[in-house]
Amino acid sequence: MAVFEYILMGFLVICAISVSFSRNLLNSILIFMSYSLVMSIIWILLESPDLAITEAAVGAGVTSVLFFVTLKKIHALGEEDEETDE
Amino acid sequence: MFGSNLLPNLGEVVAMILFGIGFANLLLQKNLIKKIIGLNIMDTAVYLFLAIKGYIEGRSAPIVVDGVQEVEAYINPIPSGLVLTGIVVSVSVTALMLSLTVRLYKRYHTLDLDEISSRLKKEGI
Amino acid sequence: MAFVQNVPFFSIMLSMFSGIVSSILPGKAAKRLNTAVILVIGAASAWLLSWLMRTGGSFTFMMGHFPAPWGNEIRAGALEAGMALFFCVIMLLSMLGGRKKLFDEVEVTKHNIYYILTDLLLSSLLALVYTNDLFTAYVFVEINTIAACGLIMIRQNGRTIEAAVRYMIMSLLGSGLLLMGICMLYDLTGHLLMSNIKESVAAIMAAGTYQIPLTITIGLVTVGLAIKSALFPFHAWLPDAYGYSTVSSAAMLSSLVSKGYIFLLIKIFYCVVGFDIIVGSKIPNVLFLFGLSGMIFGSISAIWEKDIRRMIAFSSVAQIGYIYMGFGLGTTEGMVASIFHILAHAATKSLLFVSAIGLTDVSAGSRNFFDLTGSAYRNKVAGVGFSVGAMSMVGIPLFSGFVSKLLFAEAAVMHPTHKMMPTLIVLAVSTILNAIYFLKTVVRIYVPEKREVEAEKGYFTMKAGQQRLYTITIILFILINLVLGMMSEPIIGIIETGLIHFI
Amino acid sequence: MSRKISEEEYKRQRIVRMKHWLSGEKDLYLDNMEVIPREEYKPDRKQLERYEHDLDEVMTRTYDTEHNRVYRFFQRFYKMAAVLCCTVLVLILIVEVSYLPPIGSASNPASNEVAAKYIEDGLQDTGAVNIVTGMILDYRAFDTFGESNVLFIATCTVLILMRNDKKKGKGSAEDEERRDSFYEPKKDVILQMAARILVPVIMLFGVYIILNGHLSPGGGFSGGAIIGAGLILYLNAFGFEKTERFFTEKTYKAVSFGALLFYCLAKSYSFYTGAHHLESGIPLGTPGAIISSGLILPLNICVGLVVACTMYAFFALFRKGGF
Repeated sequence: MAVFEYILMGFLVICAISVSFSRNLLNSILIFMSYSLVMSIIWILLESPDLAITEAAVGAGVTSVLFFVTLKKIHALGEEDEETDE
Repeated sequence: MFGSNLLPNLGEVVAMILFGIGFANLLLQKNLIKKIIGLNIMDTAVYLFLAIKGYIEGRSAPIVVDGVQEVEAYINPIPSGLVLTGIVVSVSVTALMLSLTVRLYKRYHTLDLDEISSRLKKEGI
Repeated sequence: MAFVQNVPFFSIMLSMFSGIVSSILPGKAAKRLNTAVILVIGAASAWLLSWLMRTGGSFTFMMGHFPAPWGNEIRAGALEAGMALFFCVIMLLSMLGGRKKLFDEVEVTKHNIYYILTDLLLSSLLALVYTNDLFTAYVFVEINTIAACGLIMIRQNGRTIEAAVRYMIMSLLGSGLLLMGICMLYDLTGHLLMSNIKESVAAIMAAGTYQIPLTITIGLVTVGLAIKSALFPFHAWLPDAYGYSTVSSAAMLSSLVSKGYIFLLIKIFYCVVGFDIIVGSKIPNVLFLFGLSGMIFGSISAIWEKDIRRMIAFSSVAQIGYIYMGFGLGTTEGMVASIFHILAHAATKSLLFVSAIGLTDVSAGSRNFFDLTGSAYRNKVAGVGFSVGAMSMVGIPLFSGFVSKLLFAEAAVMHPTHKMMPTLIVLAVSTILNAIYFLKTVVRIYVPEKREVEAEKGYFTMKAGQQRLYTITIILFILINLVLGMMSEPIIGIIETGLIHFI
Repeated sequence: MSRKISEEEYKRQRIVRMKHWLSGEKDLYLDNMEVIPREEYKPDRKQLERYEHDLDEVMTRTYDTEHNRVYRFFQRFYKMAAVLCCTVLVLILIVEVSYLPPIGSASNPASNEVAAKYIEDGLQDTGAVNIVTGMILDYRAFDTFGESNVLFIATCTVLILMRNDKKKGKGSAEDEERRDSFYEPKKDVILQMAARILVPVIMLFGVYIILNGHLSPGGGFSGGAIIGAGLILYLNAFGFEKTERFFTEKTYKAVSFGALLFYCLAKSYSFYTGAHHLESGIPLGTPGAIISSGLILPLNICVGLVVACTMYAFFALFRKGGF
């Protein structure tokens, strides 16, 4: 495997560790997004373009958007008061 | 203790370390959203492991070009198929976990699972 | 190819089909469809079972146009067909027994989703039972997990959602380990189909290469499935999930979902790795230890519990400990005892959950142990059902629990090495602990409560005629228990022949 | 008139008493048995109350997390044990990896006759140029069918959690409006301009990937996710009012139901004919053409539709609990 792949893999590990230790939730989600993008590059290097497309669309796209919406919803909920059932 | 293939399998070692980080995040993080990110890291680590397994030096992606159909031309297609299936599963699970998080937050205004359960025990429903 | 051989394929596809169709049906129609589908699949499985018992042996069924190592495949033998039939019966009865409660506890607009979840749960259980392919097993394990999570949190209060989150986290840890194990098995053998993997594993063991990674891989798969089926140290999510979900869900979760995983583990032991290699790898010893500690710990926690449904849930932890202890013995007798205990526990635990809900209903909805005083007089059917279930769990003769305990004891006595004494001692201790908390509850519900107190607390009496469906369900559950307890010979025969065809 | 036994005798029969007992008309045990007198109950009650009080006390003291030293010790212990477990797990896995066959070499056990058959005969068997697509939608179609069911069931569970069913409650209309406007995006010119240019391109790209799933990388799932992402961008830029014109819950239900039903029926047919060694009678077409490879193209479209709808549905449900 090329040196480039090892560099990317090192980047993956750094991303994973910094997700765990970052204090800001938004930052961790952004780091996770870049983790997904790097992962999809690695998959292209590993000759699996199907996976790369899917990971780029899903991991970096839809999943991150879902995380953002959750975060927004949670912050929004912090401002207004709801949920009264049961 | 270690086998003979530790150095050639360095990519897989990275996948295992990622798996461990994800596992630890899922198990130990107090914050639910970080737990979910840990889950995703763990899943992608397994997929990375699989994709590396399918890779064979010097061969190209399994898409038939110019009618060449020799085994020597393409990498192993099975891991790619398995990973495609796996990614769908992890997206579904992520969406489910996130919606559970939103509901819990709506009710308890915290993302800390331990705090929620200790509060529940105090209530003692 | 006989027409009856289509049954496994047909039942999996039919339950999925009904799940998809239910998404556009209103709640009532979905309910009818669900009942009809479970009945049809149960009847078909019974047919398949009788055919397989007549002809003997097992068969494989190609899913697609391509034969074994290339396409998917499902496999059916006597044990699989019997399990499918049993799962259908228990699911039908659990749904019937909890139907009234379901209408109270789940929003009307979400009824049809409940039936979608049960349909897909059934299909995933059937696929787990019949599948002959490890990756298919993984996909259906995930369906099973998500469906179970839906069943827990469909009754929406804080407790159930918290329980669902805990359940999901533990399950996902288990799935991660399981998937890792499957990938490594694929890497070592190059196959995903169970029979092919078995050949390769035998070759690997003969050649002596890759022995260390193979052992670790088996360990990963076993630990993953053990986490998912709530073996003792991983049971933290279980009491809340079983204790606060709606009653049908609790009955199905305890008797079906965890049993599906355990059945898959048995299949992996026999069809993927080979039982001799498993015994040689010392993994059963670990399972044995955890099983024993689960038996004791689950029972002790149940004694401390004063919420009746959480008590039953903790009893589940103990019973799952029994099953894993049977695995841990590492003999065929132990395996037969475990499989019989799967049946006995499923039949009894769903009966207990369904009858407990009858008792709490007439006690103003209170689940507190002390408020249940005299509830067996207020709802006699539920009282009888609970007593039968309790006696079965304790191991009184005539009921199913007795037979499985007898089998466990026999297996322990016939065990060649030093596992006999610990098994017998823990079996005895755990039986006494079971007796303490179950018989205590039975005595409590049969102690008469003063009329004035009942009136003051808003208790009421439920007659058998007012709850006809519930009564029929309880009677059927009791009948199943008696059948398992008194006619155990043919059932054990089916299990033994099924295990022989596994190999 | 012609009774053989008197009514008294009849009532005393066991079966009649059983019937009465079951229907709860007369409580044999309460009415006919000696009941313990009332006085003896009182101390029992008091004891009970004291017991419960003590239990509550114990519970509050136990779960008083701030002052309970044992609890905190246990928590720290648990954390240490968990970290230790994870480290040991990683170590074990690395040890295992070091024994696995080396990566990148062609002589691994994984590249055996199964992979060879997919590569050598895949084009003729399935008609798909992209071997991975041919594999997941034809050779191992059962897995993929299970996978779309995972998506379906996940949407159901998200629906349970997030759907707002209280819309028709009185007095909630105003509240609803407030909440809706709260979640609606503000009119953002930059976003709208960008969306106007990007959304058609994204959509077109998604459709391209779905339709070419059997010819080039990608397929139903990735294309569907891209279309879903495009829909989400459109929604973010222009708000729910615009999307509701063409995408409501009814559309979602119809599309995903139709696609899944077609998938289920088509695959059942193919499994059935396959198992009975019948010809499926679906022409494979010329490899390389758009309309080729039998069922794969329609199935890709189905998967794409389901995935696109699901992704959009997740987003919409998260945003406002509806479509």
